[in-house]
Amino acid sequence: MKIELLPVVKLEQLTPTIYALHLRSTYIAGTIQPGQFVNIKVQQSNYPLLRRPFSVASKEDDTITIIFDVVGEGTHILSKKEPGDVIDVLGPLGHPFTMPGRGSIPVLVAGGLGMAPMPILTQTLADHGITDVVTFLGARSKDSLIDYKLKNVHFATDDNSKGFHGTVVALLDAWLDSVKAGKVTVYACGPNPMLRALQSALRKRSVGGQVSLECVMACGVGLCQGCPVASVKGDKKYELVCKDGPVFDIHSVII
Amino acid sequence: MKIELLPVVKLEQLTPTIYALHLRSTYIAGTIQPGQFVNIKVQQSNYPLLRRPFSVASKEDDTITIIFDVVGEGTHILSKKEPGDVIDVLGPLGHPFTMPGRGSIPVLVAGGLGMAPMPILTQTLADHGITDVVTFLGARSKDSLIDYKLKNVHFATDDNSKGFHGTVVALLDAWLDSVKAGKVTVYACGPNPMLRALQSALRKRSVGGQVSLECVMACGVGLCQGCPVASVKGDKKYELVCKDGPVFDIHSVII
Amino acid sequence: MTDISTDFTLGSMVCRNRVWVASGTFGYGDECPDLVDVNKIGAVITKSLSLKPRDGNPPPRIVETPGGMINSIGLANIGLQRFLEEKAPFLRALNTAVIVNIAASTIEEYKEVLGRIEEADCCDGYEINVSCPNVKEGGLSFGTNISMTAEITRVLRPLTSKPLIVKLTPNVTSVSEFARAVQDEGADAVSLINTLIGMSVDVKTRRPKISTTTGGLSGPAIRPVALAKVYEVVKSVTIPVIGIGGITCANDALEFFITGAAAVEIGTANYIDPNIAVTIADDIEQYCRNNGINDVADIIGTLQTDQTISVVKSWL
Amino acid sequence: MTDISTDFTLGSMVCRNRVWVASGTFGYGDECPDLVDVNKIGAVITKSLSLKPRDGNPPPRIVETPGGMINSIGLANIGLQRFLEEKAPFLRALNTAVIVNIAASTIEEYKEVLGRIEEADCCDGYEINVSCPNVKEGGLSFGTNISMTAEITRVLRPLTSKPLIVKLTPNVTSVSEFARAVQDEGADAVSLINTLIGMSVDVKTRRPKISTTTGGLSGPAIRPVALAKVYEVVKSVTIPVIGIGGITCANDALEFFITGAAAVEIGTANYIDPNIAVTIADDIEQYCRNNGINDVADIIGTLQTDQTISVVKSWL
Ligand SMILES: Cc1cc2nc3c(=O)[nH]c(=O)nc-3n(C[C@H](O)[C@H](O)[C@H](O)COP(=O)(O)OP(=O)(O)OC[C@H]3O[C@@H](n4cnc5c(N)ncnc54)[C@H](O)[C@@H]3O)c2cc1C
Ligand SMILES: Cc1cc2nc3c(=O)[nH]c(=O)nc-3n(C[C@H](O)[C@H](O)[C@H](O)COP(=O)(O)OP(=O)(O)OC[C@H]3O[C@@H](n4cnc5c(N)ncnc54)[C@H](O)[C@@H]3O)c2cc1C
Ligand SMILES: Cc1cc2nc3c(=O)[nH]c(=O)nc-3n(C[C@H](O)[C@H](O)[C@H](O)COP(=O)(O)O)c2cc1C
Ligand SMILES: Cc1cc2nc3c(=O)[nH]c(=O)nc-3n(C[C@H](O)[C@H](O)[C@H](O)COP(=O)(O)O)c2cc1C
Ligand code: FES
Ligand code: FES
Repeated sequence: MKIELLPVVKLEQLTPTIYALHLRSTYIAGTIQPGQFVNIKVQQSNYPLLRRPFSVASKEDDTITIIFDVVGEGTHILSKKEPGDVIDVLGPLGHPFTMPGRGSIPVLVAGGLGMAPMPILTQTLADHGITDVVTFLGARSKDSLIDYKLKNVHFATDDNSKGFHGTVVALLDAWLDSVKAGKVTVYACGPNPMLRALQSALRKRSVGGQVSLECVMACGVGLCQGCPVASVKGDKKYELVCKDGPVFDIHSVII
Repeated sequence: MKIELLPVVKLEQLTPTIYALHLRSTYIAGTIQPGQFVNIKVQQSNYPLLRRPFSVASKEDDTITIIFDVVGEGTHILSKKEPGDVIDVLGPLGHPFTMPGRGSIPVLVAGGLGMAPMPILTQTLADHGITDVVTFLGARSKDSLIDYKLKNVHFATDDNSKGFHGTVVALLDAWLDSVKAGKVTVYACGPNPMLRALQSALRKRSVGGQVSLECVMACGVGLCQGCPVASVKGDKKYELVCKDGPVFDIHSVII
Repeated sequence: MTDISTDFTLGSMVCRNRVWVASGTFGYGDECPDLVDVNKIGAVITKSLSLKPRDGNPPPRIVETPGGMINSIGLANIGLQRFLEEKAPFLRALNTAVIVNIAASTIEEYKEVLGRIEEADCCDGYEINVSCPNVKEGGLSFGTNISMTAEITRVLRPLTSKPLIVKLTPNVTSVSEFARAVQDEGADAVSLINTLIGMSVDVKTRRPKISTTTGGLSGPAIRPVALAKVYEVVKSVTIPVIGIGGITCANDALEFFITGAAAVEIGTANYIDPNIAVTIADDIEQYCRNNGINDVADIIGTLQTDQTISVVKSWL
Repeated sequence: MTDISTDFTLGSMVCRNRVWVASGTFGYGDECPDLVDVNKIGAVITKSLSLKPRDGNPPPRIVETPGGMINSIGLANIGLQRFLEEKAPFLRALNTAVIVNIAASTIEEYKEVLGRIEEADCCDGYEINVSCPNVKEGGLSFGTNISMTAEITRVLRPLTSKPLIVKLTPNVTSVSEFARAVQDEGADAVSLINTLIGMSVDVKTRRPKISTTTGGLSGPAIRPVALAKVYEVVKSVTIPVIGIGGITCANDALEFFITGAAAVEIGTANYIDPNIAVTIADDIEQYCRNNGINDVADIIGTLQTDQTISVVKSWL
C-alpha cells in the first residue's frame, strides 16, 4: 500500500447520482486484486476529515476505476472532479476475493452499488480462464442498476422496472434450484439487509461463498480498530473489516 | 439588506492570486453605496463556517463586482467559481463613504487590496459630478497593484517595480505639500500599519478623511459584537466595524 | 400549516415553537428586521444583561476554528438602564416569547437586574448566565461552583413567578450535578451548553488569536459535546432541558429533541443566517408532517439505546 | 539536516524529536511499515494495554462529526501476554523511543501490567491512561477523581525508573489540579488531552451513532479545547506537558509548543496519513531553519500574552 496523488483521467456520469471515476496509477493498477479497496481523501483540506473507502471496480493498463453514488459531502466533492485534478489515494487495501475451487461456478450477487467490486472480479476470473460467471444484480429500480463491465447478468428490481420483480436474493434462490450446491461459489456485495438474507438462503442450501462488507472506517489500515464485524470463526470475537476483510467467508461473519 | 443566491456572471483573474468576481444582483446593484460590503458564504456546507466579508468594488447595471486575494480556504474556494454557480450573499452591509464637502478634492489612498472599495467610490463621485479625484495606490510590488477602474492613479511600490519607491503614505505626504489642508478629503483603505501611518501624517497636516477598516467578523450585521474598534469620539469605548463602520472618520478610531 | 402542534409551555410562558435563539447571538432581537420575522422564533433570548453597561473586551474578540469559533466578547452590553429605556418597549411589543438573559458578578447584581426587569414586566422568562466571574471569589466562575450556582437560583427564585432557566456551563466534571442542584432550588428548566473554553495561537506573532488568550468555543465542532451533556442531564432531572450547541439545521435540532431536549437554542448559526431559527422551526414542522407526527413533543426523548451494552460505556 | 536540535530528553528516555504518535491511533507501531518509517517518529505510544485481551465494543464504533470523530473502541487490545510475545520483540528492536500506554480497571491491574512490562524491559517509558472505569467504584472513571488519579501515580511510581507520564482527561472542571496532584506523586510528565465525551444521533433510526451512546470526541474540532487545557496546565506545573488534540500539521503543533507543550502527540490525523508525525517533525525542523531557530526547545512556552487584560478573561 502507498499514498499517492493520482491524476483524474475521466469522470463518467452513469446515472443522475452514480459516477465512474478513472484515476491513473501504475502502482495500484499493477497490484490491485478484486475486492480490495482504496481510501480516498476527497480534497486537501481537513474537511471532510476522514478518507472515504471505495472498492476498485476495474482496471485497464495504468488506470483504475471507482464507481460511486453521491450520498453525502465526500462523494459530492468527488462528483465535481475533472481531468487535471489530482486525488490523494491510499491503497490497495484489504483482503481480496479468492478464486473459486476448480470446477466451481462463480456466482456474483450484488445489490445496488454492491456491484462495485464485481467488474474487476469478472475481469480477474477471466484472466484465470474462468468465463462461465453468472451475475445477479438487484436494485430498487432500473435507474440504479449499474451493469458496467459485468457479464451474463440477471436483473432484479424492487419496482419491477427491469428483470425479476423482487429482491436479487429471491432471484438467486430460485436459480439455485437448478444447480448443485457444491458446484457454485457465491461472491456477494451489497447492503447489510440483503447480505443477511443471502446468508440464510445460502446456509439452507449449504452453498458457500465470499462476501465483501462495508462499514464506516476511520483509517482503513488497522490503526483505529473502528471497523469490527462479529465473527463466528477463530478465537476473536471481532474481525476488522478493513484489514481482515472487506472480503470474508460469507458464513463466518455476523452481519 | 437581504440574503440572496447570486449567479456568477464571470470570474476574472487579475493576477496569479487576485480575482474579480462578477455577480448578478439587481437588488444589491440598485442599493449599494461606496464603502459598503457584502458577507459571503463561500459554499453551502458548514465549512468554512463563517461568511467572508468583501467590499463591493464596482457595479454595472445589475452586476456587482468584488475583488479578492486568495489568502486562505474561503478565498481559495471563491477562486474556483464559474458561471452557472450561485453564491449565497448577504448585503449590502455597513456604513458607506460619504461625499466630500463642496469644493474639497477627494483623494483616494489605498494599500494592496485596500483598493477594493475605490472603483465604486470613483464611480459614485463621478455620478455626483466630482471627477477631479486623485488616487494613490501602493503595494509591495507592481504585480499586486490593481488599478481596476481607478482614475488618475499615482503608484508606489516597496520594491520600486513601479512608480514611487516607498510607501503610498510617503507618496501622499509629499503630494500634500502642494495642496491646502482644507481642500482635500482623504478616502483610505488598506492594512492597519499603513492606516496608522496615514492617520498620523494627516493629523500633522490637519487633513480630514474617511477610512474603511477591516477586521475578522462573525456576523457582519451587529449580532455578535465581535468586531470592535476603539473609538475616541462619543461615549462608547468601542464601535462595531460591521455596523458603525466599516467606514469611519479617520481621526475617530484607534487602529 | 396549522396541523402540527409545535408549541411549548414552560410555566407561564407559551412559545409558538421549540426553536429559540441563544443569548449573545441575536442582539436584543431588533438587529436585522430585514432578514427575519422575529415573531416566528419560538423565543428570543437577549444578549446577557448586566447592571452597568459593559464595553467588552479589546479586539480581537473572535477567531474561526475547525467547525467552530472562539469568542471573547467580554459581555459587551448596554446595561440595565438603557435596556429598559431602549429595548424593553420593542421586546414588550413582540408577539413571541421573550427571555432576558442575565449576567452578573455578584449575587446582589443578579438580584437587582432581575428585580428591575420584573418591575418593568418586559419579558416572559429569564435565563441566568452563571458562566460569569464571581468578583467576591477572585473571579472564579459561579458556574463551576455547585453551591454558588444553587445559591443564585435560590435567591432569584422568589423574585419572579415567570420561568427561571439556569444556563449551565459544560466546563465541569459532572454537569448533571449542577442541573440537579438548580432543580432542587426551584429552577423551571436548565439550558446547556454555554461555550467550552478554547484557545488558538497565531504562530507568526506567537500571540493568542483573541485578546484574552482563552475564550468560548461554539459552533458545529462542539455539537457532540453538547449532545452528550444534554443526554447526561436529561437522565438526571425531571425539569425540561433546553439543548444548545452547534445546531445549524433541522437534523441537528432533531438530534437534541430525540435525546430529550424540550427545546433548542440556536447560537453561532445565526451569524451565518439570522433567519435560521425560523427555517429550522419550519423544517421540523415539515419533518413531522412527512413522518406522521402530530406534535413535536412526540419526538422528545425517543432515543433508542441498547441497554445491554451500556455497561461497557466508559471504556473508550 | 543535522543543524537543528530536535531531540527531547525525559528522564532516561531520549526522543529524536518532539512529535509522537498518540495511543490508540498507531496500533503497536507495526501496522503500516509500507507507509511510515517508524524510527523517524519521536516516540511511538502503543494502544492502551490491559492485563487481559479485550474484544472491544460492538459496532458501530466510530462516526465522523464536524471537524472531528467520535470513537468508542472499548479499548480493544491483545492483552499483556500476547503483547509480550508478539509485539515486544518488534518494539524492542525499534530505533526510537517506545512508550507503553496502560489501561486498567483496578489499581492492582495497573501495577501488574506495568510490573510485567518493566520485567520484559521492552519500552522506554510509560503513559498511564486514567480515563478508565474503576470497577470498584461502580465504573466511575479514575481520571475524573483526583485522589484516584493521584493514587495510581503513587503506586506505579516506585515500580519503574523509566519516565511515567500520566495522560489526563479533559472532562473535568480543573485539569490543572489533576496535573499538580500527579506531579506531587512523582509523575515525570503529564499528557493531555484524552478525548472529550461526545455523542451523535441518527435521526432516521433514533439510535445513537455509536453502540455505546456516548464516545470520545477527537480531531481538529477539539484542538482549541486541548490548547486551552495545555495552557492551563503549563501555568500550574513544572514537569513537562505533552500536548494532544486535533494536531494535523506543523502549524497546529507549533501552537502547542508556543503555548508551552514540551512535545506533542498526533492522534486522529494518523488515520488520514500514518506518516503525518514524520512530516510534521520534518516541517518543524524546516520552520526552525527558516526562522533562525537552532533548537525546537527555543519555541516552547514563547507565547506572548497581554497581561494587562487578563483580568477580564473570565467574561466571555
Ligand atoms: C470497503 C468499502 C468499499 C466501498 N466501496 C464503495 C464503492 O465502490 N462505491 C460507493 O459508492 N461506495 C462504497 N463504499 C461506501 C462509501 O465509502 C461511502 O458511501 C462514502 O464513504 C460516503 O461518503 P460521503 O462523505 O459522501 O457520505 P457521508 O456524509 O459520510 O455519509 C452519508 C451517508 O452514508 C453513510 N455511510 C458513510 N460511510 C459509509 C460506509 N463506509 N459504509 C456504509 N455507509 C456509509 C452514512 O452513514 C450516511 O448515512 C464502500 C465502503 C467500504 C467500507
Ligand atoms: C469590511 C471588509 C471588507 C473586505 N473587503 C475585502 C475585499 O474587497 N477584498 C479582499 O480580498 N478582502 C477583503 N476583506 C478581507 C477578507 O474578508 C478576508 O481576506 C477573507 O475573509 C479571508 O478568508 P479566507 O477564508 O480566504 O482566509 P482565512 O483562512 O479566514 O484567513 C487567512 C488569513 O487572512 C486573515 N483574515 C481573515 N479574515 C480577515 C478579515 N476579515 N480581515 C483581515 N484579515 C483577515 C486571517 O487572519 C488569516 O491570516 C475585507 C474584510 C472586511 C472586514
Ligand atoms: C459571540 C458569542 C457571544 C455569546 N454571548 C453570550 C452571552 O452573552 N450570554 C450567554 O449566556 N451566552 C452567550 N453565548 C453562548 C451562546 O448563547 C451558546 O450557548 C453557545 O454559543 C453554544 O451554542 P452554538 O454552538 O449554537 O453557538 C455567546 C456565544 C457567542 C458565539
Ligand atoms: C479511535 C481512537 C482510539 C483511541 N484509543 C486510545 C487508547 O487506547 N488509549 C488512550 O490513552 N487514548 C486513546 N485515544 C485518544 C488519543 O490518544 C488522543 O488522546 C485523542 O484522540 C486526542 O487527540 P487527536 O485529536 O489528535 O486524535 C484514542 C483515540 C481515538 C480517536
Ligand atoms: S478502519 Fe481503522 S481499523 Fe479498520
Ligand atoms: S461582525 Fe458581528 S457584530 Fe460585527
